[in-house]
Amino acid sequence: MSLLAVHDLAVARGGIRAVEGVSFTLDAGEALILRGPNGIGKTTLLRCVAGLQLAVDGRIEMAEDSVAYAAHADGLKAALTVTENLRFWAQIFGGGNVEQALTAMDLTALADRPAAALSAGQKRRLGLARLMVTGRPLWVLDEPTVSLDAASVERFAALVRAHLAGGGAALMATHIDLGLGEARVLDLTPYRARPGRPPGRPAGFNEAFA
Amino acid sequence: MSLLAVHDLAVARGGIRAVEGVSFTLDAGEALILRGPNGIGKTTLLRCVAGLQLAVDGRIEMAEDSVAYAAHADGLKAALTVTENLRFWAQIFGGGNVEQALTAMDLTALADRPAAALSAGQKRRLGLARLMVTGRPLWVLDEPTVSLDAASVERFAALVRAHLAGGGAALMATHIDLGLGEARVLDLTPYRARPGRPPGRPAGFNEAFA
Amino acid sequence: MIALLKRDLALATRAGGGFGLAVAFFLILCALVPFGVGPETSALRPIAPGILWVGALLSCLLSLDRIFALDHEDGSLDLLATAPIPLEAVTALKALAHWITTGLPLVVAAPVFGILLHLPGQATGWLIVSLLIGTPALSMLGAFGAAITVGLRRGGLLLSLLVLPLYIPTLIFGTEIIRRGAEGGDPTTPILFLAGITAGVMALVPFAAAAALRVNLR
Amino acid sequence: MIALLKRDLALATRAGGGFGLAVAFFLILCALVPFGVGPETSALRPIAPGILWVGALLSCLLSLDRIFALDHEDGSLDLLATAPIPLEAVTALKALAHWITTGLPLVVAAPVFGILLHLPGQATGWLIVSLLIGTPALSMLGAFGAAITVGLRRGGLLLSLLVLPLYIPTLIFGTEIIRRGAEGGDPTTPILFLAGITAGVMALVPFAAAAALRVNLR
Amino acid sequence: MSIWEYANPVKFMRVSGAALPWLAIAAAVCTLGGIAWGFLTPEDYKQGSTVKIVFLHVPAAMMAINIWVMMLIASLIWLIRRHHVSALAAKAAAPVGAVMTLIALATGAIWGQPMWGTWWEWDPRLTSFLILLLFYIGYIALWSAIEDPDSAADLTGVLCLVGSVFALLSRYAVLFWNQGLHQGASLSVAPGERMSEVYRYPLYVSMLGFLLLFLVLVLVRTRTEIRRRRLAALQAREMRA
Amino acid sequence: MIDLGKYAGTVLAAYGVSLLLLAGIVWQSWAANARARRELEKYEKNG
Ligand code: HEM
Ligand SMILES: Nc1ncnc2c1ncn2[C@@H]1O[C@H](COP(=O)(O)OP(=O)(O)OP(=O)(O)O)[C@@H](O)[C@H]1O
Ligand SMILES: Nc1ncnc2c1ncn2[C@@H]1O[C@H](COP(=O)(O)OP(=O)(O)OP(=O)(O)O)[C@@H](O)[C@H]1O
Ligand SMILES: [Mg+2]
Ligand SMILES: [Mg+2]
Repeated sequence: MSLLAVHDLAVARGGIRAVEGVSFTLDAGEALILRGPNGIGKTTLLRCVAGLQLAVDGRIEMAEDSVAYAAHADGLKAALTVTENLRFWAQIFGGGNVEQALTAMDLTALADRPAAALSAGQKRRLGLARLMVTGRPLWVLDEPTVSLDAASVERFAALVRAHLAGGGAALMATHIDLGLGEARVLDLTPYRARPGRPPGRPAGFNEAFA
Repeated sequence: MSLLAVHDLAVARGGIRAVEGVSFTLDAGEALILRGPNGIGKTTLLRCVAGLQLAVDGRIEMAEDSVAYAAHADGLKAALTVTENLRFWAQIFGGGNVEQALTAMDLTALADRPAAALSAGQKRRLGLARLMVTGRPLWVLDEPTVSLDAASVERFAALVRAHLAGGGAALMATHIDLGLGEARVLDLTPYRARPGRPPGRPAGFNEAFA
Repeated sequence: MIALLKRDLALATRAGGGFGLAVAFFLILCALVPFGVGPETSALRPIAPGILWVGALLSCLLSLDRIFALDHEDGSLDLLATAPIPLEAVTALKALAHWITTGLPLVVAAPVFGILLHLPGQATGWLIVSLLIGTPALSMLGAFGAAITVGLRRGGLLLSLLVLPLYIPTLIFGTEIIRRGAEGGDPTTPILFLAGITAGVMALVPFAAAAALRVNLR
Repeated sequence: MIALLKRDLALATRAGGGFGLAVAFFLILCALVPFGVGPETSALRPIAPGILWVGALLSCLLSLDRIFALDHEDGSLDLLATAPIPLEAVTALKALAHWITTGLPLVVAAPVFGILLHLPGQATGWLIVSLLIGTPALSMLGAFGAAITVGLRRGGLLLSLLVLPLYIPTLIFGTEIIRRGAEGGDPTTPILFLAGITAGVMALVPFAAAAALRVNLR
Repeated sequence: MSIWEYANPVKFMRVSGAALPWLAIAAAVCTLGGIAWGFLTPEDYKQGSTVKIVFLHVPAAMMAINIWVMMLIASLIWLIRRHHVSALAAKAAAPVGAVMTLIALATGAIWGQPMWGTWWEWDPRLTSFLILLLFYIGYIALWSAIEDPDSAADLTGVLCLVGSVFALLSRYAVLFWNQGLHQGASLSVAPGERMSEVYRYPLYVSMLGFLLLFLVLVLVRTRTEIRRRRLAALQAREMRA
Repeated sequence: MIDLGKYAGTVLAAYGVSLLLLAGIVWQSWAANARARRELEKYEKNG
């Protein structure tokens, strides 16, 4: 059964199409890594899949409320402690075991620290722990290992593997090696949108008047 | 003649020493690259040299007003055009040929564009062009090639070489290869500050009460 | 849902959350006006209800930009938008949290500051009533303005500019309640109007605010 | 030096620079007060000078956070601090630019808005004089407050709280000039006091502001 | 052919470009003619020569309201049908509407000085106009503050919608507010039927003139916006390539 | 010249202010349009 099916997708940023004609499916237990040069549109595509912006063209098929999204900004509140931050997101997404997530990302020792006192890498780990408490099957991750050191990257890979083994799936954009050999890779470079006025509805002002 | 001499320097960030005991000199025509893991204190050290914060210990010897500093934030105003941005900094630093800087960084075609309409790489090039118009001999650069593509990195290396040939010097922090083979490299890892109360004046509240 | 409200309240009362700043600003405003218009009771008494209402309005205003901007900057808003709570509920809850941390303290403080402005005693009750009915509308309209300007850096002044005209009906009926009440008249009509505005605002504005947020998120 | 002033003026008047927003806010404030205190000339006339001054003060206040924060965010402030201009001159110049883009328009607009509040004709001249002498102090004190709060995210309300008490002497003497002048009295004394305050502020506050900036930069 | 076709920028540019010269001539003739004719009308027995102000005041007041309505309609078209030109037309209309409001306020204030003995009175009608001006200012400020044109169009559209509701609400609130003070003693202006034909015809011409002038200005300003958008779009595309 | 009676100042001020405002918006619209056309043509010519 496929958790996510993308058909002929075109996404736009700043009123101009970034990539178009992207199609892929993602089944339970699979991971897909998006690659491509800076500015090709990886982030934009992920935000479309997460439902944060609308696709210009094409279809995204998936069950409702199946996506957990994580980007550079971790959505952490500096004034709240690690546990409080995590518990909040667990409650919002309805469920998820906070203790287990803390253990998995080796944050138990820091549980009562305010998030303000974490280093960049620790913050990132907390942001990944948040994914576990959402209880969502499809993880959409934008450069998940930024500012992680080598040990934490391995821990992250293990986390993703466990998620896949549990019937989840992951869609990730990254520039570096995640240590997930089994993941499929999709290079977006060939899908770069062709300049010129495309047929159909313009993606925004910039396309409407170009 | 040495443009910059650093003796037994200790710098602090967030009230805690980051690195200590750092010494080096930088002569005209030389480039020095600082390396080290995230959070070791490269940025902090560079800001000390630029005079933006005080050293906790040790000495920095150099001529007054000899530093041009450039960090992640380029100090560009989105509402001003490329030329206006550059001319402003030229006037503030008293001199510097704007046209020449534009040509050197291949920005002539974009001279009348507002900086808001530049791509990340073009912005970065404008930020480097700013260095030229300062007319300062010592360039202090914090990760100067972030978001530059390969061609622009080469152009940057050429720019630095020209600056060195003209009797200047450059102190840079970076994680990646700049293509400046002749530059000396200083790894800061061995200078990580030892925890525990150091002798002498504490660097801040956090150290005073540790 | 309750978790969101609880978090916002916790954040407001922790260090750096700015709880109480609005009341302090209100106090300063009430203290400034006598310096401006003169200290005589005869000068202050007639304008006291108006000044208190305008002061409450401005204090409310200055804390608006925090409603969504902080969550936008640290990415929480993206995550909330993908959470199984409708964005309309998020805006309404955040407006509620703003009201509890800003509007309610203002209601409590207003009678005290009324003394500074020689507000007549029989007007105090009506002041509280009018503020209690009116301030929720202020928070909700403010949340709308905050949602529109969330993407702008340093949009505080623009936010004020957009929101203040929307506050006019609330202000008019609010002070009218006090004036009629203090004169011994019957303030039922303005009370009904004010309550109607507040109810309408609570029912409809969350949709507009959520729409604005969605635009700003994409 | 001139280059910095010119750049700040250019930035303020370009798109997104917010030029004119302060005047618009001032207009809204002047329009709101009658809704609060009632439309009668007899109610408005005596409080007009005070309201105009408090309004000018608040309009000035809300544009303060732009003085340094934008330059801080995009790194310009770091670069200015390493430039061969003393930071004291930078703060003074930025306060001057703020005054030209905010204080001066307020001075020009105040007499017009005075009409709305039924400011007596013979008071108009004194209103202009008092604002002209007083507003530079508002900008300079505001720059000090902005320098202190430059590192804080969404510090607008705190900035207001810090700065408003500093504005009290200016406000007192400013309105006193108008009151005495309108009553046909001799406003020389408050004019001298106000000018003295402004001169003192211009001479000393840049140093305090520059010191605060240096702390926030490191 | 449906009217929606004109929302296509290319077609809009062509049609408006062809129509503009004629419209401009008509607008100039009617506006200047109406104003001049009005200026030459005889004095009113009661208001003296100040009656001549009506030929500026009334058309401006009328247009001030109508332009806001037009902006509301254009915003709705944008929000529902996503026609880019109509969003730009709403943007283009706002400054014209603000100027019309200013003219109505200024002429009214100047007129009020001899008639009522005061420059400004918090009369419901005048107050409503002041509030309308505030809404225009907010709308214009929001457009100029947002850089991304797509977001700006959506957000100003929403603001226009909400603002319209509150402008209406404010009007009722203001009526309540001031009549609550002095019962019935409103300073209402002269009723229309008292106006004799000497004044009526120049007024009609002037009203038509203001309407045409508005049309010309909106077309010109929309064309300006389209050109700016096109330039920005071409630059953005070049940057992306 | 027509006689405006004792309200001459009033009437002239009203006409003056209105015409000034109208001229202002007309001029601004025209100038902005001319400028936009110039810039677009310059860009399209330079490729
Ligand atoms: C700032 C002040 C004023 C404003 C904002 C204002 C606004 C308006 C408005 C909105 C209209 C209605 C136009 C329409 O619906 O067709 C109007 C009409 C009119 N106003 Fe004023 N007005 C002001 C002051 C005055 C003054 C002081 C006078 C003269 C004493 C005056 C005399 C008139 C007349 C004679 C009409 C035409 C009424 C008709 O035949 O419909 N207005 N004004
Ligand atoms: N706010 C914006 N306005 C206009 N264009 C934008 C904006 N943000 C991004 N873009 C452009 O949209 C395109 C796609 O950006 P996106 O962030 O999706 O790229 P990306 O593949 O994630 O890049 P990176 O590897 O740097 O993360 C880029 O060309 C970028 O320049
Ligand atoms: N605002 C702050 N408050 C407290 N500590 C901070 C703050 N900013 C940085 N630090 C800490 O100071 C130390 C030095 O930081 P610095 O930015 O100099 O590192 P760096 O070597 O430049 O790292 P990078 O390679 O990521 O740029 C780090 O351990 C960091 O966690
Ligand atoms: Mg990205
Ligand atoms: Mg660094």
